[in-house]
Amino acid sequence: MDLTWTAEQERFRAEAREWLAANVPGQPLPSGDTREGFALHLEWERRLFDARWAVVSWPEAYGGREASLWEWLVFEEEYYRAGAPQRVTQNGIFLLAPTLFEFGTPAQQDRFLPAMASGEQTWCQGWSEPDAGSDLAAIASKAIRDEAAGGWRLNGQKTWTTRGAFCTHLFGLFRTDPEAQRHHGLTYFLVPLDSPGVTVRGFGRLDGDEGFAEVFFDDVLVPDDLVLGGVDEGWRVAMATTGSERGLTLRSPGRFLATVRRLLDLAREMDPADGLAAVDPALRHDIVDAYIDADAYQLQTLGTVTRISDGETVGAESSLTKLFWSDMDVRLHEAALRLLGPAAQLEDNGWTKGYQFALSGPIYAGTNEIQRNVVAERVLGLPRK
Amino acid sequence: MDLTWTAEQERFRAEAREWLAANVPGQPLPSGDTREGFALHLEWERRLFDARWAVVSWPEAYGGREASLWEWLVFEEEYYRAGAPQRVTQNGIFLLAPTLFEFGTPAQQDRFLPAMASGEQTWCQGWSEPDAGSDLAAIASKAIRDEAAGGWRLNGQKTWTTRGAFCTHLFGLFRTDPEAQRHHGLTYFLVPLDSPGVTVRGFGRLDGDEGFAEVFFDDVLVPDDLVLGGVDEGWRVAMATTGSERGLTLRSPGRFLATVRRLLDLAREMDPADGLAAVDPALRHDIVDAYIDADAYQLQTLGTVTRISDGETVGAESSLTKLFWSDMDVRLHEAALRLLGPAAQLEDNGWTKGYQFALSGPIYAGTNEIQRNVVAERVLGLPRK
Amino acid sequence: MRFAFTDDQLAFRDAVADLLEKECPPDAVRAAWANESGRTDGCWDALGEMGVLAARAPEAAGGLGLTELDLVLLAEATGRFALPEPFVEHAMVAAPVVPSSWRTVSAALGPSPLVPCADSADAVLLEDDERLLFVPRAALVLESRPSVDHSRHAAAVDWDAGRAEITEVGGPEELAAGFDRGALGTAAQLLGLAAALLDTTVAYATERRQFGVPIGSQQAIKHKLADVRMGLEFARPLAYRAAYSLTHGEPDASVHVSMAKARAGDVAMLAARHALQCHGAIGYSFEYDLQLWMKRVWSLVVTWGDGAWHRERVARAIL
Amino acid sequence: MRFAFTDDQLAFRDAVADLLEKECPPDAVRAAWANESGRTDGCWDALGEMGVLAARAPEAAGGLGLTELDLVLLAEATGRFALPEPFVEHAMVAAPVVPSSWRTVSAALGPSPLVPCADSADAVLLEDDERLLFVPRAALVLESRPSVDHSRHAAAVDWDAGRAEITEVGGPEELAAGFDRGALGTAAQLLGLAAALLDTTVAYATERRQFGVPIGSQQAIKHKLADVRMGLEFARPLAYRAAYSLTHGEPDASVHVSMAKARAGDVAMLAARHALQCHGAIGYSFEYDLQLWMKRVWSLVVTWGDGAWHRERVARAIL
Repeated sequence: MDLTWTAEQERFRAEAREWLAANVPGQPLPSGDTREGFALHLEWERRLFDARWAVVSWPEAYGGREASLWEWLVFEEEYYRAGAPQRVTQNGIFLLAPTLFEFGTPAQQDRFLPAMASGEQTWCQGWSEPDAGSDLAAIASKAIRDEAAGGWRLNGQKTWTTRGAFCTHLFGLFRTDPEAQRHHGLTYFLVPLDSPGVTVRGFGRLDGDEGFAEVFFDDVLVPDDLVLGGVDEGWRVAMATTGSERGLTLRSPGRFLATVRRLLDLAREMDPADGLAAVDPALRHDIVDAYIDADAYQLQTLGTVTRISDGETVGAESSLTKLFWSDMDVRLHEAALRLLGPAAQLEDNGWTKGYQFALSGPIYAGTNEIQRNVVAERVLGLPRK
Repeated sequence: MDLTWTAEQERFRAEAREWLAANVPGQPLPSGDTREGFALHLEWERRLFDARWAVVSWPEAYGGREASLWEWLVFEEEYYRAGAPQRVTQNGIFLLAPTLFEFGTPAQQDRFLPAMASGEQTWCQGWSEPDAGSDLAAIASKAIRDEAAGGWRLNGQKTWTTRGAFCTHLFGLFRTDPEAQRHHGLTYFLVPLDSPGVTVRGFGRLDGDEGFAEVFFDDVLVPDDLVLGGVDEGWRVAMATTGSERGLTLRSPGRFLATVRRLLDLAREMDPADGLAAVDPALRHDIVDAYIDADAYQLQTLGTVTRISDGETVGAESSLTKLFWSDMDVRLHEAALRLLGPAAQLEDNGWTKGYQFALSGPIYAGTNEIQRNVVAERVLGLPRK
Repeated sequence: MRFAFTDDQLAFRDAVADLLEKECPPDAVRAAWANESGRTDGCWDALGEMGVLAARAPEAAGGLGLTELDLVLLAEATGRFALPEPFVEHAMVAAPVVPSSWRTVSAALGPSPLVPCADSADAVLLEDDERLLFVPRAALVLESRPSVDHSRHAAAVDWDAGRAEITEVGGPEELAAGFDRGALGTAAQLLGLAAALLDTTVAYATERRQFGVPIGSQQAIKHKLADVRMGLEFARPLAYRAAYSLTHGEPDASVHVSMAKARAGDVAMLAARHALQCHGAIGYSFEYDLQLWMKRVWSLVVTWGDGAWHRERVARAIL
Repeated sequence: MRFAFTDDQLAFRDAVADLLEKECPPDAVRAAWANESGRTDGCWDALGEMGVLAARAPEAAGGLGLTELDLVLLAEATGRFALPEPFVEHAMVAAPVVPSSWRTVSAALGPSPLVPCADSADAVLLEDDERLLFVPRAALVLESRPSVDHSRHAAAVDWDAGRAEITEVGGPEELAAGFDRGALGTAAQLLGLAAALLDTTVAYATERRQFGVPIGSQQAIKHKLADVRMGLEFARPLAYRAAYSLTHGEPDASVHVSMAKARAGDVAMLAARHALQCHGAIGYSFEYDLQLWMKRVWSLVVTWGDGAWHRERVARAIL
């Protein structure tokens, strides 16, 4: 066991910290889940890309630094410590890209990865449908073969598509085999949202920002070269993405370490003058538990990255990670709101918006009820029925 | 709304308090779940009976005072406030008696009620079987008709029978219609445990006391006049008992108010000298919540008794009561153990035994998992499947 | 001993509930989110005509001479419909001490520095040096503090002490009583909000199907909602008892109010949390009404004293 | 950066686990409940022969010169088997500071006044005025304090200060380090106990049928056990990191130990609570082994500092 960073990793950290200190906007950008904010965030993404900080773990050919998972963790920690903007490109970079690297043709990789890294193309996820939420395998949107056109005709509706109203592309699952049930007969498509027949309607999330969208498909032609992985192979291909969504890539420890740092600052600043009570002794241990939570998550991640570096793979255990970070994120924000007392109701107290975002954690990427079933059945081996 | 007691009720309270002050043993009796302790508790029960405090709500003919539910609440509050011994007769008095009053023949009532009140006859409950725990309707013990003998032949096994090794009688459910399934074809029998063919083996509960028993039935003849309610009517008859078991009779608020009083004394006495820390600020609110819990339970009971006095009946809501008192009892003891710190591990700290008993609450009388299903389906109306 | 309301009390509650069902549907709450005042068009007048707003004022002063025992049920009803009006501040806190000629009076006392509906109130009850101050709008200095609940225009207030219109309407005792009425009314609203959140979620979980069955048939959903129902079952009596204690001037009345507010806040937060989780993404949508109720809970749970403040008040009384 | 144990460390752990599986089955624990010492017949000698008891002692002093990183895994294994021996006190606390010639040394330092296995120990490490005292049995004054765990003969101790055998074996630093080793070892045992409780309950819930299905197929059971598994997943790394910090003398080592002990206690209590509830009446039976593990948890969770004590130590460091 060695919990120290190498000199090279420390150099990498120093370089990242220096660049971020010099480039992170002094004023936080408006929410990336609004049209204006999204545009401003893309400018930031472009600066990240130009300095090769957008996709540190990718090959240099695609704008990355071929950074190891360790360096990626270091970068993420520095990124959040610097208070840098949310990554509005994350669904592409963290959810689609791993699948493209694993299943994409060289042509697909060359066509989409660099544009994704630069923010020129932005991707949203087309999984959920009105009747396929926690039950993802109930997907009903169809793709019908069009030999003449050399592709597929998409029909149906996706919804709760994050930032769908602002993105240029969608990756989604559609039923190519009408006979097949549930997980079978699905195919993974890459869809330009400017394709004829696509209609996108943005709608508000809990905090009112237009962060959700409904996407309607009316005979949308998608050529064969936009099928990712094999036809009818969609579920297997998609699960790779879901894995990384649940696993460490979407929620690096740095994010929560930064939240806890803000929580500690809040506790130390508590100022009775501002309508805030001094830290209630009964809340001291809430703060301690928040601190322990984020630290435990960081350590568990270090263990996982060690296993991955040893060539092991992360299976259903990724559900434990998703359960923990999503429940933790809610607890961290609840602790802050309890500290704030009367000010907890204010929109601009620095925590209310984050709390509302944290509340989505136990719902998306597989509800925590589903995740607990997965842990019970596939990690503990309890009987399905 | 009137939250005051009448002068008559106050007189009743004063009389009860005076008698208890004069008669409650100075030294707590040994556990009533041991053979010696049980015998000593029966002596106490006899004193209660002689002073007509054993069954205050019963008719005078059976040794009661025809006390109203209100007076019963007052008595229970005083009983626990006085630190009087546990009622080892409670399964008869609180579980069987209501059923006897409702379904028993005059002959059965005259034969069993006075002897039950005096403690001369002691009753245990024969519900659970090795394969019928939370799934009570899975009862397999059989009763086969014996015309010649004018009765029924019992065969099978009951288990987890509280104080079964010390009691003289058992009331239980047996399958009289071998064809019938689940809740159907069961009959409620009253069985003297000295009947030929009955074998009782006591065994230890969590705290090691011999509070449990297995009861084996080998062709035990039970004459027709020991059938309570109709043949094959057992489930309907038994549910009346289960109702009162879950509802207020088994757990009167006085019990928890007394526990909270002890908890507050503990908090005020905390003595660093004795290896106990002064009350940790982080634990202050645990004590407050314990205090609120017991008070809320008392108030909810007053509301229920008001409804009953108005002629309403308590249905599935009794599951809410069972859930609350059983979870609360665990919380109250956990709060005390947290206060005790290192001393929490001691057997003689005044709380460890109570904690172990409290842990049985969420299990017996229908596990709390079953109770939450009942609340969801029968109180909230959520779909069964 | 009788722990129940009178038929008259329940009938008045039902009448108010019927009015709110008509005048204050979810669309009215949503409209209040968008309009300038953050309030409804017709509800305040309708409640006024019904005598509700002055119900707690003595009959001599043009009120109905009702008590907290009557008002607690009305407050619960206003919570159930998420009524976006300063009902608690005006009808429960101000009515007994302010002439009913004042149309809208808000209030912020004790540990609750933010005034709701401040920008549309004609006057505000405030605390100054253990005294209860009545400050008409003209003398108010408002600093808007946007609440997560847009139908509740909160503001930090100061006042121009020189102004003659400012009158002292009570000393320490009236101040304490006014605060307790506000905390009780808010507790009751939280109970009504929790009940509405529970009912909405039970209905959704019954109709929404995933994996071929209603999600409400899954134990994970059933047990969450059973816990909310249990929380309500044992939080309501605390509020009703606190109303009784205030009405009869019981010495422990303030402690009873704190017990009620702490637990009403707990169950409302639990109801909001489980309601959102059981609804999933649809409940997370701004267009869906659930969020209106959740955000009201978030704002009320820390108004008129949060859980920690009220628990500490109980602790000082019992420890 | 590498957060994993070496193959040697894991192999040593497995060897100890194999030994305990043979020497310390549930019957051995149950026997310890009944016998005079509250300990096993053969385990202590077997562990001694294996070198485990002196593993933490320097090689010069006849030990194996191992570190907390090695010992934490062994302690976890002794917890999994509920080994009724003073392993933590002897092998982790005493071994580095007491000659290995002493057969059984117990200890009670800091906020943990009760000495385990006091009546069978040859000597005890105690705290006096910031110093670490070594007190042989002859100088001990024991007052037995029966623990809920009968295989853990606890006692309050005093000593005859006049006795010459009493030696000071360390100052404030050694005292603090000794306490941290004890808290870490106890945390590791709690993790082992929690894992054993979880495994036992998963097995039971898979085989026990009610309502025609295994009870383990019900979400109410699944989600409880998933929460225990999650608790373990994120409590273990805290203990392993604390072991690393002690081994390398990190400045935050004591805070890391407190984080580990607090969370190990939480997950062990959760595991015990859910294990009992999922077993139902059978788990509540004295004849069933579950209670042996539960009661060990109850005794260890408040030994070497309870959750509140360790959280407060963290609070002082970060706030």
